[in-house]
Amino acid sequence: MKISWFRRQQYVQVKLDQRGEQGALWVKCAGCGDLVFRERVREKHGVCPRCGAYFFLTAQERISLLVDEDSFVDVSRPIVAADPLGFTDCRPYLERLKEAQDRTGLPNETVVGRARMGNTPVVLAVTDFRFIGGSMGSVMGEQLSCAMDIAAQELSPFVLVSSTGGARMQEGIFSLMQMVKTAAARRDLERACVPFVSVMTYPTTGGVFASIASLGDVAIAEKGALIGFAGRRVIEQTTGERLPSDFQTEAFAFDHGIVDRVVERTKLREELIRVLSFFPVGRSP
Amino acid sequence: MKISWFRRQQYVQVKLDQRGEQGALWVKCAGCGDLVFRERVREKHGVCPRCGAYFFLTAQERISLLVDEDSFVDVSRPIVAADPLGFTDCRPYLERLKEAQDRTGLPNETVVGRARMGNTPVVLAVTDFRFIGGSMGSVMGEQLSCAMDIAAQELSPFVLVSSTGGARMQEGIFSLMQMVKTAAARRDLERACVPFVSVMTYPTTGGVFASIASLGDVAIAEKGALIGFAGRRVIEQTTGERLPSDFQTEAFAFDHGIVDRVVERTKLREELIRVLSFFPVGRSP
Amino acid sequence: MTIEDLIAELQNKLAELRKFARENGRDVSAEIAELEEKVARISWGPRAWEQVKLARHPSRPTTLDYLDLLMDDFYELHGDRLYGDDKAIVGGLAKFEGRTVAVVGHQKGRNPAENHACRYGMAGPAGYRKAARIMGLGDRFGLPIITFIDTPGAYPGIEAEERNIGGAIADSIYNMLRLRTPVVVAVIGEGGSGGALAIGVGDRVLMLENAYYSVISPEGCAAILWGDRGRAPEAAAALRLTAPDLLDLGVIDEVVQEPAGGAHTAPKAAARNLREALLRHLDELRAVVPGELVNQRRRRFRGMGICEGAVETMRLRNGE
Amino acid sequence: MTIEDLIAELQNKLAELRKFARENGRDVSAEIAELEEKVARISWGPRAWEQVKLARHPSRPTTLDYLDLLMDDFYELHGDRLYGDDKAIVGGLAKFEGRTVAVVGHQKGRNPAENHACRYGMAGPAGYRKAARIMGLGDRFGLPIITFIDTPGAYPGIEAEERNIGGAIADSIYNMLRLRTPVVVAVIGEGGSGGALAIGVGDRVLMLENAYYSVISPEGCAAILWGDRGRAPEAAAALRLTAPDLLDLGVIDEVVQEPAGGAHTAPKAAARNLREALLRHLDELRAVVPGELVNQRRRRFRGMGICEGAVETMRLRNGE
Ligand SMILES: [Zn+2]
Ligand SMILES: [Zn+2]
Repeated sequence: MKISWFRRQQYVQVKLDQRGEQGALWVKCAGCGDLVFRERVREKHGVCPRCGAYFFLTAQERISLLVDEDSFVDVSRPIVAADPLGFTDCRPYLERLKEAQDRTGLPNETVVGRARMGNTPVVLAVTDFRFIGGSMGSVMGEQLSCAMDIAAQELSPFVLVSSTGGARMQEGIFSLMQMVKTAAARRDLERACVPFVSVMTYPTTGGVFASIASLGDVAIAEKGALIGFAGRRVIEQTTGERLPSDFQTEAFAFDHGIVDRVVERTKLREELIRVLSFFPVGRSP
Repeated sequence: MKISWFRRQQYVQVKLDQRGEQGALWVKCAGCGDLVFRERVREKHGVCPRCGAYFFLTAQERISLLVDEDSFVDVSRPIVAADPLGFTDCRPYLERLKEAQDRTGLPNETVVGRARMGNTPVVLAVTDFRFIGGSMGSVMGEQLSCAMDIAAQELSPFVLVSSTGGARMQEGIFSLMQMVKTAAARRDLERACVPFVSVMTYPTTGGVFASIASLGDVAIAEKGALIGFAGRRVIEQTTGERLPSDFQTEAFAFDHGIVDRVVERTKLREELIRVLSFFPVGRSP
Repeated sequence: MTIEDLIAELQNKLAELRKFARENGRDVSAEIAELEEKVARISWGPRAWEQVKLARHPSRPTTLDYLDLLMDDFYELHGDRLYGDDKAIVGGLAKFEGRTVAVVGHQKGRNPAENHACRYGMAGPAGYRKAARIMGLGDRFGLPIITFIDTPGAYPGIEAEERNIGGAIADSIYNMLRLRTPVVVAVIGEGGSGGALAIGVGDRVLMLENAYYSVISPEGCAAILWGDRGRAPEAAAALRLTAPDLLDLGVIDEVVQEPAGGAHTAPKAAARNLREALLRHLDELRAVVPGELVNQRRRRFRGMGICEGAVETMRLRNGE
Repeated sequence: MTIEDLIAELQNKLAELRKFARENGRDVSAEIAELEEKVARISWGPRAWEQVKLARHPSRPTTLDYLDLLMDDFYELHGDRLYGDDKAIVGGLAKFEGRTVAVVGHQKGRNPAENHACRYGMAGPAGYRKAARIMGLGDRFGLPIITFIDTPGAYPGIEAEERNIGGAIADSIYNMLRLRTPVVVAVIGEGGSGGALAIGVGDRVLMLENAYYSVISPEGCAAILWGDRGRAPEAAAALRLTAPDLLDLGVIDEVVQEPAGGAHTAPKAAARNLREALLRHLDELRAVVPGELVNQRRRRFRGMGICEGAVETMRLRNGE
């Protein structure tokens, strides 16, 4: 056990890159089509001040939406994606990684940390969709597993907020195996009797949905979430079926018993504080 | 623990009453409408020699269909139904019981015994539909539970062949409670690592279907079985739905994943011998 | 002739008989006893039937009403993770007297729209599978479990059969026999058949005074045995389905008093009584170690049933 | 231009370059090395792609074929007890070398009618739930479990999503991590994505020589990353999805040889090799106590993944 890593603490290493796509003063809302002032959107945690549509949140924005002020301590392991297959399509994987790191200011797509929510200590893991679609490779598998280990060891509830397109296909079979790896870590969490709340946002799909995100004690869908396993296009092409208009929406997931609750973004923090208040953490039955 | 009961053994107490409904030489087949010679039907284990339709089997006929010759030892407990509610509708319950006993020659609807199937020792329980619809009251609950106790203790597989309309409503709440009682005995069977094969015949419905009959390690439907919880009439009246033609048939149960296999009556014995051959009885994992 | 008329007529006859005996000095005690028993039997019908009607009263507090009144907070969980969310069963985590409990109950709805959405508490497979999931969650975290029974029965429908409602009920019963935490069941309204029992496998079973609990609805029983749904009052009496009956029969542990006129006339008073009873039983059960709880629960239900022995009359209770 | 043409052209260029160097005494070793690497990379494409095509060969033995060849008896079990029976997954009890095992595998069908009924092995929720049920049965009776992987992936359809295919796969994975009996997995044909992995959590993972196992189909990968499904051969090579690749990457334990030309040319020979390997691994696993099996399996998969450390390069295997 590399306990040493668990002890490592440093303040938020998530840096919001102000250049590039994040730089413009105004941003166009996909909901109402209006140009809205970016700063206003940010203040409102990525909710359009005109129409209420949700913008993507960065990992940092998601964290600051959820945790008690200044309570977040990044405990992500100091690892970045390797290129175990030497994968190249039109561009080498390592180049894509570098580009994603530069664009997001993040070393990888997963941020995990200790935090407090309504003064309850939690271990929080967040994935950032901007980083290669928030896809799960060896790094995400390792970060989430270590996060669950910390939660199990410290008897702190584990909260996962997913925003992911699924597997990091550039890591091939290793990407697939993270589905089992995270499930194995979740097993230890269960044995430690520590609660796990899975929050699914836009999008929670593919391999992450078909593994760790579906294994929560409680499953919460953010309003506007996309939740499902297979992609719409694949389904249409394979089956020729016409998809219903609410297909794979959060309402679809709720109606089909896949999630416990649907929550608006602005109420998500209160929701998590509330649900965590019910769990007698660390009590071993 | 009334271990003494478990040791009690006596040869088949099932007597086939030759008078009354069983007396006639000829019997009308519901399948082809022909009058067929009763003795021929009996020889063929209740299969119409003309059209292959199934007649009801008595408990004795069912047993002799399934077990190695002369291997059946009745271990039913020497109990008969009480009338705990003092129940009377158009006729007192006790009168109905007496009539059923006289007509069937059975003390109650359930016969349990030790037997061999293809030389494998088993505990076999059979319900007789002629006896007040093979309905489950305190006696059936007790007989089945004791049968499972014997199976658990002797590490013999348990085979239940159901033919029942459900609850014995004249015993009111006690009848309902047999659903839990039998499930509790089944739990002990599971803990002893003893296999349980549930055979559903025409009909396996109501409270028996919604408890012990659904809790087998393997579920086999006899061809022509009726399998379901609610009665057709109740469903039609409550919902106004038109029932599909195969509703609650054995094919319906198979298609909906409710039973593992559908087996013809004449092949049922071989089927049971075969499935039992797979289980390493009494091995505790 | 209504049952009330019949009773009045019988009582007139009784009075005449007594008068005749007094005036003529004849011993008619046998005839009088017979008539009195008949009156008692028949008049129990309306009383049991009154209870059934009270148990079904449209304003009677539902599971959600009691959760409102009993719990400091109720966090509802939804879905069976398999196909759907059945509104005829509600469940989740709740705070009861400072402790978290897992709760599950049938929900009938509190107005016509809700009634429709909840199918009057007639749950399907998705409901029972959600119930098992929530009880499993409670079990994993060592939370006591409280269930509220209030259903005419499981929903009889094509889809319910397609989704194996029988197996869902059996699995729910089997699941409850495995739970390692205390389980207290409260029958708050209708306790209809297997659909009720599916969430009724408790270490303690309480019943509100005007609730009923029965293997079959009085109407269903009357239709089958009397050939006439209209004889439901007589069936209700014969089934011995009232709370005092069931206490007498040893199937439930306690009758929780309701305010005069029924729980719907003063829901808070009813909830107060229920709270006291739940708390008392949970306190008692907290002292029992998990493994022993499972054994006791199994033995409790193993012991239920009354048979006539060839050699003896057995009253099977508490695991013999 | 086909890949074969491209390779021929590159090899011509290489020959010219070498001739040029020889004749002119110039050092072009850097250029030659670059070209050689390019040829190697590109020609791996067709080789990997050949494997994928072999893995998909319409005559390739299916799970039921292997069960016929390997098992003395196979007793098929059906149904998920929830809603249906998915023919894309078969399973049941079988006799293997004198012992009972529980088996589960994807089934593609052996003729067009079966292919259709089995959806070419693309299983839905009912299939994975049946699989979990059968593995649970094996576990209860201490039976070793053998699974056969042969699917292009889980079925992508509306009904599959309605029935929570994602949750079904997750639950199947989670269930396999809990099994206390030995689990040996054999990838016999296509190992397509999560739909394959759902029954792939074994103590040992074997692969037939011409099977493939991948996070995504080569076509899907090519469509997304190259923007052209036609580039599937290149994607196949890049994904490193062949049995030798995966052995090299440490994700599988053994490559089971196939007869020359592929398993379909001599199914009995393929089955003989598979039998020998299964038997050997099951024998090894029989020595491990149940609790330790669970721990080892958990550690095996906990250790899978390769990252680049800020301080060190970690090759995570066998639980660090
Ligand atoms: Zn907007
Ligand atoms: Zn006929």
